[in-house]
Amino acid sequence: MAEFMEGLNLTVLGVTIVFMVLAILAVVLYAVGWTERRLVEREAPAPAPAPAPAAKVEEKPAIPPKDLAVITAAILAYTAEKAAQLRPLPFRRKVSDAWRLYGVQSQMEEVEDFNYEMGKW
Amino acid sequence: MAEFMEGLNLTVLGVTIVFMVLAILAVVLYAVGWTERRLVEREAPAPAPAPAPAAKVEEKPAIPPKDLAVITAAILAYTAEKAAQLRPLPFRRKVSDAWRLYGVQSQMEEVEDFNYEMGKW
Amino acid sequence: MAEFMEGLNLTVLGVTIVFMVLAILAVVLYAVGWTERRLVEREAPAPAPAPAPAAKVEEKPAIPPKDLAVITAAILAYTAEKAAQLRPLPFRRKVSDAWRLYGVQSQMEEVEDFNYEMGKW
Amino acid sequence: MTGIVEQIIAFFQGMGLLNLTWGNVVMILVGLALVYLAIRYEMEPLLLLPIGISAVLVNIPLGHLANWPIAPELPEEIAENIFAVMTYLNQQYGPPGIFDLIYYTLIRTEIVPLLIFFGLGAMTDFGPMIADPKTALMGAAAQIGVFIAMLTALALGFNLHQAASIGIIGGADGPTTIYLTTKLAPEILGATAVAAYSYMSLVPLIQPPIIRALTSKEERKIRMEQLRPVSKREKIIFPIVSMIVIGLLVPSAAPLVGMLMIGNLFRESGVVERLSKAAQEELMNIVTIFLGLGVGSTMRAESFLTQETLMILGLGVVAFASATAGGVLFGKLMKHLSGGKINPMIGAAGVSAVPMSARVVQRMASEEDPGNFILMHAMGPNVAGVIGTAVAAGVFLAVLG
Amino acid sequence: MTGIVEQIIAFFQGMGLLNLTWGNVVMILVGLALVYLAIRYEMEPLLLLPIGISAVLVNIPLGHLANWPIAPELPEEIAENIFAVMTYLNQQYGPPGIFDLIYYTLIRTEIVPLLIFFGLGAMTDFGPMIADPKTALMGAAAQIGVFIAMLTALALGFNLHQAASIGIIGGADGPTTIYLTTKLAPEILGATAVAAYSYMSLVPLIQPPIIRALTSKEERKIRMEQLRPVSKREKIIFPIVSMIVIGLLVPSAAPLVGMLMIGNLFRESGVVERLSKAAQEELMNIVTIFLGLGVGSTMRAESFLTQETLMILGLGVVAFASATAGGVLFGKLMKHLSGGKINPMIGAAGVSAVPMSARVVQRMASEEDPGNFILMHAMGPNVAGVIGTAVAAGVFLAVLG
Amino acid sequence: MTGIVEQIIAFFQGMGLLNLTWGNVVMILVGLALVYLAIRYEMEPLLLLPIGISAVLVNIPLGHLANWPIAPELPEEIAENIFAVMTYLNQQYGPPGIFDLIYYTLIRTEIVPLLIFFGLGAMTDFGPMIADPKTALMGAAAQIGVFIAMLTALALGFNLHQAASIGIIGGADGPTTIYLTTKLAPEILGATAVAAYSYMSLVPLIQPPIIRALTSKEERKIRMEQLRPVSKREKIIFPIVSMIVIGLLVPSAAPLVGMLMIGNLFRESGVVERLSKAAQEELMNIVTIFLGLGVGSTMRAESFLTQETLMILGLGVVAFASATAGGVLFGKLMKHLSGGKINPMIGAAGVSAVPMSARVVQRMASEEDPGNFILMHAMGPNVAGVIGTAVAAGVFLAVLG
Ligand code: NA
Ligand code: NA
Ligand code: NA
Repeated sequence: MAEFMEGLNLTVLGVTIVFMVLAILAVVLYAVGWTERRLVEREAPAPAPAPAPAAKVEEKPAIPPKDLAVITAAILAYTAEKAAQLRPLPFRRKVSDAWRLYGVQSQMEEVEDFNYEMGKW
Repeated sequence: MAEFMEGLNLTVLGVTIVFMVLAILAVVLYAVGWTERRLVEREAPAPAPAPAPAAKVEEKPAIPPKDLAVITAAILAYTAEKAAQLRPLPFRRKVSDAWRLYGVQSQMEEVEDFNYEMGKW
Repeated sequence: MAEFMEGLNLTVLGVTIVFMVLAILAVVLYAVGWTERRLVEREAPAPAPAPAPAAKVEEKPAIPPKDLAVITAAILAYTAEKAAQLRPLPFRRKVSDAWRLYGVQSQMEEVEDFNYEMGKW
Repeated sequence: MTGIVEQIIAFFQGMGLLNLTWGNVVMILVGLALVYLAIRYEMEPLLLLPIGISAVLVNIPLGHLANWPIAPELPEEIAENIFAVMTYLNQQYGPPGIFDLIYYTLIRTEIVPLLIFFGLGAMTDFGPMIADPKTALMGAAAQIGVFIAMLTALALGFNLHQAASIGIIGGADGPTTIYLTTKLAPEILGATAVAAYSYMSLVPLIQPPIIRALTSKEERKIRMEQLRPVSKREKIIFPIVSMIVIGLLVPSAAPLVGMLMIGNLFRESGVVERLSKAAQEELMNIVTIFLGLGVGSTMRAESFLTQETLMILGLGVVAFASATAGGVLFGKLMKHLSGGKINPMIGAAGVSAVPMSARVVQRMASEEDPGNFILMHAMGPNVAGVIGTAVAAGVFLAVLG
Repeated sequence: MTGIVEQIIAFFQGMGLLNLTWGNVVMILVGLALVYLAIRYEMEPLLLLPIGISAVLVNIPLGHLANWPIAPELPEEIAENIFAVMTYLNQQYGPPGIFDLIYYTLIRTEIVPLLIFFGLGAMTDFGPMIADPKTALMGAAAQIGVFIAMLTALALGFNLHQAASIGIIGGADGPTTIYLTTKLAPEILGATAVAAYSYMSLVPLIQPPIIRALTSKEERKIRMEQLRPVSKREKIIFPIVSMIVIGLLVPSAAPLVGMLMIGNLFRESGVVERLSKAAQEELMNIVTIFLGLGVGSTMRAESFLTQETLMILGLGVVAFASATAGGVLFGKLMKHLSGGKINPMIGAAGVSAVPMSARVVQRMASEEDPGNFILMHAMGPNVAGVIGTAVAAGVFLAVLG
Repeated sequence: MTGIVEQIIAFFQGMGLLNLTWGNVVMILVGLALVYLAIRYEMEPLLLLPIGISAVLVNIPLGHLANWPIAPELPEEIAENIFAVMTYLNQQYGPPGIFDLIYYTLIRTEIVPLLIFFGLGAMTDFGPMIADPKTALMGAAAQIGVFIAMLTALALGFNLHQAASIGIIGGADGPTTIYLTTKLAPEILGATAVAAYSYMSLVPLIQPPIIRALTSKEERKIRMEQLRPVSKREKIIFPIVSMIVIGLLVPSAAPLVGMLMIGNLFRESGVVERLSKAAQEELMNIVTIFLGLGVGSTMRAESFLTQETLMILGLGVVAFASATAGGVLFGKLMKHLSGGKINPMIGAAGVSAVPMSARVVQRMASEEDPGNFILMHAMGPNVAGVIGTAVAAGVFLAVLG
């Protein structure tokens, strides 16, 4: 029972402190925010970073959505095809680091997808 | 000699244990595999994952191999050219983290490929 | 004062050693360089690595600069557009690992760029 | 031929199967259950998978992965001296297994929970709380659940140190729970950690009924104004100011809050990207592995299979539920004070479990009104709740530690 | 002016050149040879390069990189207490150099070999063994080489602890060799580790003549049926079941098998990708660096330059050759039992050295019949051999440890 | 109700604010100043940001992040025994905070500076020095600054150990400075580390006036011949040869030079890319975080806020300036000996601060003659300066250590 009373005291103390600390933090943040807006107002006439976005815009020429779709499709198809077609044969290519790590274990996928019908990787 | 006898005993024990353990493991794996096939059979009528691959197929429009080859070549050429052409001048660009690490060492390649004839990087 | 004298001695010793060590290192490097050039001369008649670069050249078909520019622009545009358009809605996609790490914190950018006017991400 | 007979006897005496207790069997099943939940339902898999599988492993008898007890009887003069403790345990219980080393050198010293807080800081954007600082108070209100759970635990007979560790589960911050429990009541570390992470992943089930019970349909429909943008400068100043303010007021929370804010400063400063990335990825991943393995290794039959563990799991629900209620009720108070501009549901996000509870709130708002977007407003209490729980832990440590 | 004279005397007395022994010179040359093999012939460079270069470095006299002996005389009451041992060594031999710290805190405690097994688990696909469990027996058969090499070592006069450590070289698993040698006979760690890694990279030279001698042309031509597909569920259950089964039967193998299987569970579960990646990459790379440097630092003239080392290197060949023979002969037995459906060569892959010995077998099959593809069938014994060697090490530890 | 009163009293006595000293306030401001410089002017942010923010954190009273003193009074019989020291400090000052653990286990043992040298080796291309070995001598000449600063420090009343640590700041190699100071004078570690990193980032301000004062317009215009290409074989042999030669001549420099060269061998060998990448990235990033936090945590009011610290910061300028002068004057000597073929400015790059001082030299050459490119020639002395400083540190350790 004594311990429960102690717990109650601790609760009073704890809730007070938690609220106090976060309230103080909130007040400090309001102060920081207020100062920031003052600073920004004072700095406002200098639109220095404006040209930078402008430059960025230049890098992005207008492309008709249709062409964009074609290019997108092409790249996706290319990537998909390449992943499927160009899988290197494990026997030809250089032993990878993973294969060599202590000569013990390996990425088994690399040797796993063997096509028994075609006799090929 | 006593130690060699002890070694022989250890061999008998060891070989027995190794075979026993791996045999038990094999039996357990057969049991797991058998259970798995029973489970799969029971789940079979529900072809839930079928639409998912279908969706994937949609993402991959048919592209004639010739176009694909052209696109491939273009992207490869682009990448190669870009790597060659767009190498940034060390003096202009922002000092990288690697350059700054303790102000002590650096990726020397970045400053190494200076063309003395042309006076340019 | 005794300590300062000791420091002077240490200076004499230190400067001597530093110069000596780096001088020896320089001499060794000259010797290594000299040996290397002897070795290269002896190996010179065997132009073994020549076909390798040739093979590489094959991989890089000639593309007219104009086409290259178009492709470059297309890829840049595609990347830029995709980054802008395809941003996944946080609600639909699978919770990422970062979101799940201890259920405590997260990459807040993922939920931050909500457009209040359009009611959309 | 005595040799081979003796060897076979020695070998079979050392066979784990013959030394397996019922406790071990149950613990192995508990571990497997955690693994199943982690894989099948993706319940906090980054923690529950390692915790579960190492619980399985340490309950295999004689496995030499964990030879030392979790809460050993120690001579009083060395009890506080981690180096002397390890030397003593090695003397008493033999060389450390890998899980002993992980537990005693990385978790018991608090290195791992603090490094995780460091990484979390580098992952967290405190922007929503900076934009609307009053939401920080809802992060405070949700801590009421911590204290209610503590009082309930006391009433059920736990001692004060254990009760505080159980209460902190309601903060829904795994590393804080581990940090505090390790300091105050290491004997229940496994139970509190499992409870914290399990309920965190159950937030989408626990919170909605409570929120619905405490709010009206009209309240849930309240739309809030768009948050103001926050400048980079404010985001840089925030971790510095928080660290100093909280450190000066509650120094016992300084390790947790300090590491969190150093990580956040790395993130927001923009000049140490490779360190910020390391804190979020390579260091974080490695530390997470050790945290999971280390915590799981504390789940031994002798200390975990007690009635207390079941009570702790029950108290975890109390903690999460009362934290949610505390947040929502305080949200209603703020609604009244603000003249109805604040949606009280966002108070529920004060329990942390970032960003899940904020998403729960958003989903409930969308259900009532598909055009109501309060996610970012809920992120304010959400991240504030992390700080609030760290402060509560600091208070416990200051008084009890 | 006595100062400068004294300083110069002190300096030259401390010059390594004047303290260089013949032993040091030879060891530096041995280290350089390993570096050369690693770079020129890419022989296991991830281990042999760090091992070689740190062997060079620790044999520079007075360099303060490794001040403590590898197998010191210790007062009996502290010999098993790693913390007391380090305090004692610091008292006796001065502060630790960086290689002493790596060796005593990371290798001697087995942290590094176990973390490597953890990473290996995350890298290994046990699918081929799950698909065809009977191949596991060939992984057992190859362990015969371990015991033959042990008996040969005993006959040559090594004691039982050393002989077991030498035998395990035949398992062709570097981390297992390091784990066992560190526990049983740390004084020969350098020699066994170097032998294990060197011969592993010589598998393509050692195995073919033995396989050819033990099999007929017809046997080498045997084609095998395609393996059945293995479901994700089976792959998830495998590490859990293996860990429990082996842990209960041979608890002394639990650390090795347990860490291996935790890593594998991380890999196959699919829900902790960032931890699995960390285990395979960032953690693995860092640990590999420390393993190489730590093992190399044990190659000191006084303990390495002995006749025993030469004998160990010779015994390594015996171990690899007899393991290959054991696997192939058991393969022939299985061929007969299966009515000719099994190509006996795949037994040779049971020596581990994953995946090199499986590739050797495939290449030999292709030579006889270009359309014969048995690589995946050889991967079964190949990964089973890792488990088999760990079990053998567990038996040694249970009886001798 | 005594309970709550007592608790409140206990809590407020533990409040950091009431225990704040003026020293703490000043140190917090110093820390914030470093953070500001790091973020606003990007002055060595990878180190100065962590150093600054942890200086803030450890000066919050009672925060339990750093409980142990940096340079404690120790019983003589344990002073050299790091394990006994940690046990003793735990007994005397209570359990370690996270910064104590970082400082005593990672920095005091020299693990962190040595691992950073390892990573630096993997990042450095010694090509320019190999192509033109005589530039190594300019890397030696710049070390004169080290000794001049040491003598000045002695004249100002520092003892020999401190003076050597202060002098080494002139070498412009952060890890070397930390390595040496930790061994010789840990009580001034914060000051020397901050001086080293701050002035490194001020190299573009400190060097130009000195170079201009010591060289004529004609000298600055001297063009140099293109460097010969360096083969892969030479680059592989270089780290091996350097390690052996320097290790045999100055064994006390072997840890620094050895780790640097192991890293470089990993890089140049081309066969251990994943280890080389790990050394440069994941390991490097993690170690850098701990270095910054650990060094910053030594900046406590009681030991940092002394007149000595101000003197050290002043001596740092002396060191950098005299090192620059030494390099340039030796460059002039080499110009005369070579018949005017060498641009004396490249001697200034011998102070290290790679690659900043080389870039300063290039910029000054371009100013006089836009077609004059001496950057790669300046890289020779630049990387040689790293070795030179390590050798100078080795001499200090051999005589004083
Ligand atoms: Na919380
Ligand atoms: Na094996
Ligand atoms: Na230098």
